[in-house]
Amino acid sequence: MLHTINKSPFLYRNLESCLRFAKQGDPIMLYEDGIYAVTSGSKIQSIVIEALKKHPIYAIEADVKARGITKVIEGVYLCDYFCFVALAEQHKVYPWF
Amino acid sequence: MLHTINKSPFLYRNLESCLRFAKQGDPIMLYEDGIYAVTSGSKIQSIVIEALKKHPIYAIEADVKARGITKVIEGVYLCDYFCFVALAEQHKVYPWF
Amino acid sequence: MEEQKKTKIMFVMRKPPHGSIYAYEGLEAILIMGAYEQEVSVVFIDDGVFALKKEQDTKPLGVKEFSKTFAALEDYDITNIYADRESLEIRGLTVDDLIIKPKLLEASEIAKIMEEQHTLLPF
Amino acid sequence: MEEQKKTKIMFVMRKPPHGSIYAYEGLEAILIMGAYEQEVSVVFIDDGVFALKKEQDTKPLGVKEFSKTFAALEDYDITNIYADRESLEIRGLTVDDLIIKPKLLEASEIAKIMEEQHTLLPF
Amino acid sequence: MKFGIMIQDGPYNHEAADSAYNFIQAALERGHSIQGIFFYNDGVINATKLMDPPQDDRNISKRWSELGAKGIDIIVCVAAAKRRGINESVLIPNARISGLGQLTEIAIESDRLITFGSS
Amino acid sequence: MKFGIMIQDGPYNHEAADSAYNFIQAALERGHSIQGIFFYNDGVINATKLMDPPQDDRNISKRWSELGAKGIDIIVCVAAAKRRGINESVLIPNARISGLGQLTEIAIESDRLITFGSS
Repeated sequence: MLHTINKSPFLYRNLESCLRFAKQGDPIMLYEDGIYAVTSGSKIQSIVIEALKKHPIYAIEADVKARGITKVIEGVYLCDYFCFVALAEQHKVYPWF
Repeated sequence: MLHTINKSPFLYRNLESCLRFAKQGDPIMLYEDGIYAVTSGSKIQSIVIEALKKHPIYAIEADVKARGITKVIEGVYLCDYFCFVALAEQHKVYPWF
Repeated sequence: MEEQKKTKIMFVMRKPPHGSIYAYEGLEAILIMGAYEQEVSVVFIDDGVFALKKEQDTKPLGVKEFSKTFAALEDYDITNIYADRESLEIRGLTVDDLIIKPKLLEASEIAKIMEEQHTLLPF
Repeated sequence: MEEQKKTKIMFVMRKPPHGSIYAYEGLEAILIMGAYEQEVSVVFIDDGVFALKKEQDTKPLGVKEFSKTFAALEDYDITNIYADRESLEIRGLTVDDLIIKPKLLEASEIAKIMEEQHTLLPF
Repeated sequence: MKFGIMIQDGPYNHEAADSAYNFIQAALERGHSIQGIFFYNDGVINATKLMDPPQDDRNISKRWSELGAKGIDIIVCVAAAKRRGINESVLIPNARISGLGQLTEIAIESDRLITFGSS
Repeated sequence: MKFGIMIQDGPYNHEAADSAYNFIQAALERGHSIQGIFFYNDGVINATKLMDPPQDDRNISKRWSELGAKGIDIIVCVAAAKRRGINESVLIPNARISGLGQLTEIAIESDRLITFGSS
């Protein structure tokens, strides 16, 4: 299953909920304000680094660039909507609003 | 200053933000989904009990009843909109959406 | 044969009632889909479990009370109703606090059932 | 005498840009109020600090880039611009990451300034 | 006391419009006046007269129109309204569309400006 | 592959309508078809033809209407629309108002139903 997250992890707890339900190996797609999770050096960085051990994590590059986030946690794949669609071809999708 | 909170503390971090900025003695008004913070026996109960040492905490009773929350943390005042208005007469108001 | 053709559709209820309309408009969608003779299931996780809280009295608020409609889902042949055990625990609730008795599951079990669905609808 | 009559209005920016319109429509309100010769101030707390992040490039997203407009607030006589030090720290940011140099304050200092306002506008 | 009200969220989808209404009713009953109600962000959707909720539910736009009929200034932000498809042709009676300057004036002339909204 | 799309949030206030549009464009370019776009909850506000954003900004309702002109079924939930003041008189061209049964059919007939929204 592909899990998608579009809310800031600093104001919402959706990322934590997602991680509680996501199965080992399930990909996670960060988009909209969800991409703030990739900010390197932040207080939630450790959660993301831990999550990367179990899940491939993607972030929509257009959303990352729009927000000026240049220091991205290593191991997160920046990608476009073609990649989002490709993942949705392979997986059911559940959005954690 | 009167701080108001209308979001569930289980999905949002607004209560934490509010408590970081609220001054000793500032009243806090819980309304809408913010009232879920008063649920006795929940995992966030300790945060509310700690907050009660520094702040009077109010919750709109109509919102509490609508949600069927019957076990309310001791020390929280259940009140109506007249009480909300009365507090707003005495204090500036900042809403933590 | 007939069974094979049914589509598995799961409503994932994560929002608490009354503060936003998602629980209510989600329920409206459940009721419609229930009439389509598909394999509809409902799972309550996170604040979604609050939608099943007993003793909701919305009269003072002046909005519709709809928790009892969840109790009627069986009449719509929607019998697969689940709730996340840990979501209840975090909120200081037990199944006795709920107007219906959903099947309590661990997150990993819910994840498995979600994976088996054709469609997941978030509310 | 004239000074006494000015109303203290503070915009409290807590939302990040682009995912929702609050930062943008908040800025539109700041610009209008700036023309009314009141004592307008702006404080960035929580995710609001992201609105000031350097190097925002919204072209690939196809939406308006407005962070640079915050740099123009001085032209509107809005010179009281603050940011919460801890909000930056939590997000791994320093003042060097921002397009302007707001005055960095502790939460307690911000609370004190909020208390002095006539009106607080949340965005 | 003079209260100003800003509403930043639409009707029904979130409770903000209900809370604001309950607050205003209580303020009026306590003898206060309402300097103005300003709809901003998605709040502008409160002001459409095309709203047609189920018979057994509250009609939120009617509530605002009725407050307007009592002489309370109901103002819809023009820029926010244009983005969301609200214009004079669908505006409830007893409300007006105007600019953010009106919010400024409410902020200055009210003793308190209270905001109801969401995120 | 056949994708169905549900949109639960209004235009401009949140990014959901933009993300959905970007996803749909990418899906079409990859050779997929779109079984239908269903507007629910505040999503119905996407379908008003009265939307009039600033000249230099995207027009979100036009995007949907253009997808409708290409033959994609654009459906607005009638019950959700009534609450928010959307009816035939303000509906964008190439869209239709219908019931939740249409969402059911999209859910059944699509290989994937993807939802974009907020909270």
